[in-house]
Amino acid sequence: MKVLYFAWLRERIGTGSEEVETNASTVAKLVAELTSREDRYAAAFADMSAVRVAVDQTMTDIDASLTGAAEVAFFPPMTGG
Amino acid sequence: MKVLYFAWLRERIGTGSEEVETNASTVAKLVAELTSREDRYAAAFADMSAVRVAVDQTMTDIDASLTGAAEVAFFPPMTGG
Amino acid sequence: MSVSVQIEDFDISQEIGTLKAVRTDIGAVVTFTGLVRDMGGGQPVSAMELEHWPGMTEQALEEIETQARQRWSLKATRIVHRYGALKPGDQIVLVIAASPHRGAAFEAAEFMMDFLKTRAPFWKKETTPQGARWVDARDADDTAQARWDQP
Amino acid sequence: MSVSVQIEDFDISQEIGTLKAVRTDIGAVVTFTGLVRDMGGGQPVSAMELEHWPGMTEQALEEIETQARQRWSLKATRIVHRYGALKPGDQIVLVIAASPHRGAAFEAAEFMMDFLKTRAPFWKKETTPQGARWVDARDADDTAQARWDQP
Repeated sequence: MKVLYFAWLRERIGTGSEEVETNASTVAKLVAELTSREDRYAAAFADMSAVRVAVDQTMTDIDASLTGAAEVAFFPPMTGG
Repeated sequence: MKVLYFAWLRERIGTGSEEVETNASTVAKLVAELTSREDRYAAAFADMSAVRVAVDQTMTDIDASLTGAAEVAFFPPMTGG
Repeated sequence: MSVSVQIEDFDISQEIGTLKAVRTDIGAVVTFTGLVRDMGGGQPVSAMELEHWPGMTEQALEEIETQARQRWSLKATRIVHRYGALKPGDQIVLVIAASPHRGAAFEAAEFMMDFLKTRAPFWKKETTPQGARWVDARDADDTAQARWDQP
Repeated sequence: MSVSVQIEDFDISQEIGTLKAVRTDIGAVVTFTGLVRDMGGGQPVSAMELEHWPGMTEQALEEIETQARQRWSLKATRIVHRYGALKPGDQIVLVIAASPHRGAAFEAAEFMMDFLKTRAPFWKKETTPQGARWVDARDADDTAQARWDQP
């Protein structure tokens, strides 16, 4: 599974993109798995109300399924324009 | 009294600006006076609903007084922009 | 805050550049540019002549700018209106509103255009295959202007 | 109809020129330009870094443009968004909407900006005397976007 991080999530985790070996069936389970692995993930995912999620480049939420998904992205609310 | 004409009023009357000797006390009386003088004024003022008036550069209406006024302007509704 | 009534064309980037040259507190710049269309009243238009009232026109545009600046928090405004002989595709008018935030800039630019359509002493004459004709004022422009009177 | 996501600056006159080069049926052109402000969250801002999601960003901007063209009768649209290192006064974003009439051009430009604020994957980091900080999304932007959902 390819996992992307943007803005302060990227900074806290220390990378913008990584391959993650996981069998997590939902985004929430992936977050829990990463959080338990290392402190830097725990720091990034401490307040999930400030985190937005896209699965295969479609905006979704934390309960989204990862079945068949190739890419998950985590980022704060967008501030374009 | 200086009288100004714009757009099709100017074209029908044949000038954009002229000095008019008049004792008319209102715009309506000035229009009546000019209309009786020559056909070109009658042609220009035939439909007063299509004519706008300014006295001393302030938009007003046909019943406005000319007492103390130096300039009257006649023009169709504005089409700027 | 300034207005120009001129025969010459204008350059939008240059006009914005002048407004923001002396300041960095502007977050939002909205411009409206009016162009001569190739159709008018269902007829092809080959040329347009714009008549105005020298002296009075500048005064009317300044009054519109002043009203906009009283209603919204603006950092800069600009109105440029051309007169004389124009052809399809030519620029006629430019309105610029600059503000810290975009809402005020959009509203002020639209306000200035709506007032300009009905309050600035310009008259358009279009040349069509049937000859030249004066453009009628549009009721829609009166309606657009009147909505700003609502509380 | 086109979008660009680029490091380079843009020129508004040139962008409008490209849109109207091939046609004379445009009567109204509205542009919105977003600039880097020298203040953010009550702090002086000396620099801004704009991060984006390459590939996804273009797709999001095209989707916004497509929605605008479905809602209004537009002759041309354009979105340019920069990323990378910027400083106060620099141009960030340009939105252009061109239509035969001004109402559609104003609404479409504002619509595109409102959606861009909340739907385009960009993140701003400002440098202030207290260090660098990521700019928070504004609730006002969600509200501005949501109003287009109303019937």
